[in-house]
Amino acid sequence: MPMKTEPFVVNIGPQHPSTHGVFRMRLTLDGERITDADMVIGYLHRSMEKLAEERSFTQVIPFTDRTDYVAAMTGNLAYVLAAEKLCGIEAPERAQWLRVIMSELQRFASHSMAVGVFANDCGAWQTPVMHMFREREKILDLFEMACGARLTTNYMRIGGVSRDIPPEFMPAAHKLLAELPKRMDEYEDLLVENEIIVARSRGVGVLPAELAIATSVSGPMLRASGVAWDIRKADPYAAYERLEFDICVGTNGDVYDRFLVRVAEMRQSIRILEQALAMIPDGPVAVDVPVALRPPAGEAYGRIESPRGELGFYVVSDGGPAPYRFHIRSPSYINLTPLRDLAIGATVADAIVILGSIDIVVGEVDR
Amino acid sequence: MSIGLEHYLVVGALLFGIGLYLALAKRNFVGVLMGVELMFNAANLTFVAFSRFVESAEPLDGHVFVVFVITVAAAEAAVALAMAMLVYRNRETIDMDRINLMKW
Amino acid sequence: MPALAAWYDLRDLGHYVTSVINWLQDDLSAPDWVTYVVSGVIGIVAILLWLLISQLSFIWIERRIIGRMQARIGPNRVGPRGLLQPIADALKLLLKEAITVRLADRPLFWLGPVLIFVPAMVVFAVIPFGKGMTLADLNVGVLFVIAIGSTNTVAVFIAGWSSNNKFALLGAMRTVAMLISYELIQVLALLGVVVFAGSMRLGEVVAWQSHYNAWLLFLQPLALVSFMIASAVEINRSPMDISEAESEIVAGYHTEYSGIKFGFFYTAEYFAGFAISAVTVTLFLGGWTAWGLEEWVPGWLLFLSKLYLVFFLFIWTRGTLPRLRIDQLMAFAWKFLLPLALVNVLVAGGEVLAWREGDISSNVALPIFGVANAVLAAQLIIGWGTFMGHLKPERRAKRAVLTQELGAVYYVPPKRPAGEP
Amino acid sequence: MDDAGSVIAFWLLAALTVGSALGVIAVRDLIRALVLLITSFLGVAGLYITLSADFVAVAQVLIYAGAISILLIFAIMLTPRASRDNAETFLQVPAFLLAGLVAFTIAFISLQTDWSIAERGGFGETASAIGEALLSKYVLPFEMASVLLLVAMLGAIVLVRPEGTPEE
Repeated sequence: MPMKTEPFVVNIGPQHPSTHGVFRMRLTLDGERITDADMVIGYLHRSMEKLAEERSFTQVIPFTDRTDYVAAMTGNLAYVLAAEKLCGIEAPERAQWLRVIMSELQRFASHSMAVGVFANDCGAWQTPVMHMFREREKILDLFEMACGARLTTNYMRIGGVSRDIPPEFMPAAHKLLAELPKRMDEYEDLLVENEIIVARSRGVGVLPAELAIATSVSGPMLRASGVAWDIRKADPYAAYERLEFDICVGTNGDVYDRFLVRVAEMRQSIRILEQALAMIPDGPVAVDVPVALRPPAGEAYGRIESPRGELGFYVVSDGGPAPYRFHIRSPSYINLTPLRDLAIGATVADAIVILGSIDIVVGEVDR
Repeated sequence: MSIGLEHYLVVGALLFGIGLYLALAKRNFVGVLMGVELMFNAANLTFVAFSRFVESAEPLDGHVFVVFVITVAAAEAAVALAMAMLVYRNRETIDMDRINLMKW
Repeated sequence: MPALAAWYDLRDLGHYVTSVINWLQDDLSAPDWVTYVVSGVIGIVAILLWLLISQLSFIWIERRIIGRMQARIGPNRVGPRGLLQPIADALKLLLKEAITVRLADRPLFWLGPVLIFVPAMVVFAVIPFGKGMTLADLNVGVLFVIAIGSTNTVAVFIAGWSSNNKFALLGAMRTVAMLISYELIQVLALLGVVVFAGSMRLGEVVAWQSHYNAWLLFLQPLALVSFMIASAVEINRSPMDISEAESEIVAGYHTEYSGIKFGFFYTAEYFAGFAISAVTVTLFLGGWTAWGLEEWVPGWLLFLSKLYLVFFLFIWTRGTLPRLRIDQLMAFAWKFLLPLALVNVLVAGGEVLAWREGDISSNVALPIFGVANAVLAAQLIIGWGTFMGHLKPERRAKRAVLTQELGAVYYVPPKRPAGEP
Repeated sequence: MDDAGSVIAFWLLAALTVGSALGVIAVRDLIRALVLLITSFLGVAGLYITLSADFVAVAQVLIYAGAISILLIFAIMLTPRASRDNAETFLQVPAFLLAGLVAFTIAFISLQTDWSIAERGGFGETASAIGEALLSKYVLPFEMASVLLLVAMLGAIVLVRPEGTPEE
C-alpha cells in the first residue's frame, strides 16, 4: 500500500549477527521494503596488496591464506599458479594432483560452511551449520595431517607443494570420502526440500544472466544464473583437464538456485575427489626453486575457480626479489557488485538471505 | 462504607468528561480517537453498573448492550484508523487544527 | 486413619491448602478475607516456585537438547554435567550492567520488562494443575487466556518502542502486526474446543475430556494444529520468532536490553512457553487426567509431564526449522489458517448439534467425530494447500541442473597463451 | 457490596481508571498517553469484575487492551515523528468547560436521582446468559452487528485503498 512514510535507514552491520564479518549494509527502508542499499566495506582492510610488494615471492604465500580465510588452500593455489606462470615453472605431476585434492576438499569445506550459514540466515537456528561443521572439521583434520595447520594452511609452494602427504592421509581421505555421500543425502533431505527454505529463497534476489555477466560475477553465483562458466573447465589448471565432472547450473538465478548449485557442487567435489584419490601418481611433490626467487621481468595472471568464484592474482615482476605490483581479483568483492540491485525491493529478511547466498568472506572483500 | 450505583456512575461521568475533553481539545487525530474510546468506556461502565444495581426483569440486557457497544467501538476504531491514514495521505498531517478545508 | 491417608496423599495437593484454611477458619476463627488472601498467596507462591524451578531446569534441558540436535554437547562445565549452568547464567545476568540507552524513553524502558511478565504468569491463575488445584477457576477461562495473551503485544511494543533503536522498533512492529493476526486464529481454534466442551471453564473442559475419555486432541486436530502455530507466534518460538529474528534484526524488541532486564525477557519467554503449553495440555490433552491413570498417579504429575512434552515440541521446532518471513507468516495466517479454522468451527458446531439433537450415544458419536475430523483435517490441509498453489509441482524443490542436461549458455572463451594477463 | 475487599478494590480501580485517563490528557508524548489509556481500559475491566460482569470484563481486556490499542499503535506509527505530540488545540478552554459541565451534570443527576436499587447481589455466570440472549432475544441486532463489522472492514479497506490500484 503506497503510503507516505518516512525513510528509515537501518545499518546492518558492521556489528551484526549475519554479516559474516565486519561488512556493513546501509539499508533505506520503507516499512520493511528496501528502497536503497549501500555497501560500506573496508573495516577489515589490511593492505595486503601493498604489503606483498615488500615481501619475497615465497613470503607472499601466507598472505594468500589470510585473504579468504575460509578457503586458504585455493587462495594459495591461485597465487602459486600466477607465480609459476611468471617464472615459467611447471609443478611435478604428483603436486598437480595434490593441488586438485586439496582444492576440492577445500571447496567442500567452504561450501558446507556457506550452505550452513545460509540456512542460519534463513533462521534455522545453528542446526545446519553445526552439522555442516562436522564434515568441515574432518576435512580440516586432513589439512592438518598434510601441512600442520587447519585454517591458514600455507601448503602450496611455487613449483609444487610444501611437503608430501603423510601415509595416514590416504586411508583417512578414503574413509571420509566413503562417508560424505551419505552425509550429503542427509543434508539434502534436511534442507533442499525444506518448505520454509524454499519459501524464503525461491524467487528472492533474482540475478538475471545478463546482469550477472555485466557485473562480472563469478562462481556459484554466476552459475546459478544459468551461465555455465567454470574456470576448471574454461581455463583448466592443475590436473582438472583429466578429471570428469559437471558444471552445476541453476535456472532462475535466485537465492534458492545459488544454494542448490552449492549443494550440487559439493556432490561434484566428491566425484572429483574419488577420481583424484584413485589417479594420483607417485613422485616428487615439488621442483627445486631458489629461495631468493627472482622471476624475469613481466607480468602474469593466475586464476582458479575458488569456492566463491574466479580468484585471480595479477603479479608483476621487475626482476627483483619482490613483486612489483600485486593485485588480487577477489570473487567476494566482485560478487558484491549486484547486491544493491538484488536488495532493492526486497525486505530486510530477504536482504540478509541474499547476502548469505552471495557467500562473502570479508577478509577477501577488504583484503 | 458501601459501594453503590452512584459511585460507578460518578466514575463513568468523570471518564466521559475526560473523553469529551480529549475529543474536543486534542490536536492529534489519535488523541481524539482516544477520547472517543474513553467515552465508549464510560458509557459501558454505566451500562454494566445499571445492570448490576437497578431493578429489572432482565438484568443482563445491560451486558448484552455493552457487547454491542464494544463491537461498534471496534468497527469505529478500524474505520477511524482508515480515515486517519486517508487524511494523512492527502494532507500530510493529522493535526486537527490544519484539517480545516471545510471552513473555507 | 483415613485422615492420615489423605494427609500423605500426593494425588491432590489442594487438600493441604484446604486443611490450612479449615484450620484458620475453625480453630482461629479468622475472618473470610484472611482465608481468601491466604489461599491466594499459597497458590501464587506455589505457582511461582514451580515456574522458577521449571525455568531453571529447562534452561539446561533446552540447551542440552538443542546441543544434541546440533551434533554438539551443550553446557557441561559448570557443576556435574553442566547442571549448574542456569545458576551461572542467572548470576551473570544479575551482575552485568543493565544499560539504559541515552535516548531511551526511561519510564517505558523500565516498564517493558516488567509488563512482559504479566501475561505469562497471570494465565496460570486459571490452569487446573490437578484435582482441586486451580487458583481461580473462572467461568470465562478460555476467553481469559486469550485476553491475557493479547496484552503481551502491549508489553512487547513498549519495550521495542522505548529502546529508541531501529531494530527494536522493527521487531516491535512485526510483533504487533503478527499477534493481531494470530490472535484471531487462536480464538477460532479454541472456539472449536469450547463448542465441544460446552464450557469456557478450564476445569470443566478437563472434566469433559475425562468424562468422555476423549481428549480434544482427537476431536479437534485442526484446532490443535492452528492453536499450536498461533501460540508459537505468540511466544516467539521458531519458526515464528521473527519479532526477535536473530539473523535479521539482531534481537528484535529486546536488542537494547542488557543485564537483568534482558534476563526478564529471557525468563518471561520461558514462562510464556510454559503457559501456552499448560493451556494446550488443559484444553487438548486432557489436562491432569489420563484415562483413569490419575487414580494412581498424582494428577499434577501427569499434567506436568504432558506440559513438558508440549514444551519439548517447541524446543524441537526451534532446533529444526528455519524462520518464515513476516509477509509469509501473515499470509499464512490470513490465507491458510483462517479459512481452515473457520471450517473447523463450522464442522465442530455441526457435529455437536447432530450429537445433541440426534441423541446419539457418545460411544458412537465421539469415535466417528474423531476419525471424521482427523480425515477432514488432513484433507483440508492438503486440499487447501493444493488450491493455494503450495503443492504445485513447479513449486516443489528441485536439484541444480548439470551441464549434460543443460539448456543454458555454455561459455568458453578462447584459450589465452600462458603469461598473458 | 460492602465488604472491605470490594470497597478497597473499587476505590483503587476507580483511582487507577480516572487517574490514568487524566494522565492521557496531561502527558505530552503520544505513546505514553496510549500506555496510560490502556491502563485506564484495564482499570475499567477491573471495575467490571467488581460489578461481577466477568464476560464483559474479559471482552474489555481482549478488545480494548488487545485490539483497539493496537489499532491506535498503528495510527501513531503512521504519523510522522514530528507531529507525535499530544498538544491541545485552541479550543482547550471551551472544551474543558463543556466537558466539565457534562461530567458535572451527569454526576449530579446520578447522585440526585433515586434509582430503584435491586438487592440482588452479584451475577453468577454471565457468559452463557449473554450468549443465549444474543442468539435469541437479540439475534437481529447480533446479525446487524456482524454486518456492521463487515461493512466497517470493507469500508476501511476501500478508504485506504490507493487510487489507481488495478482491479485484480
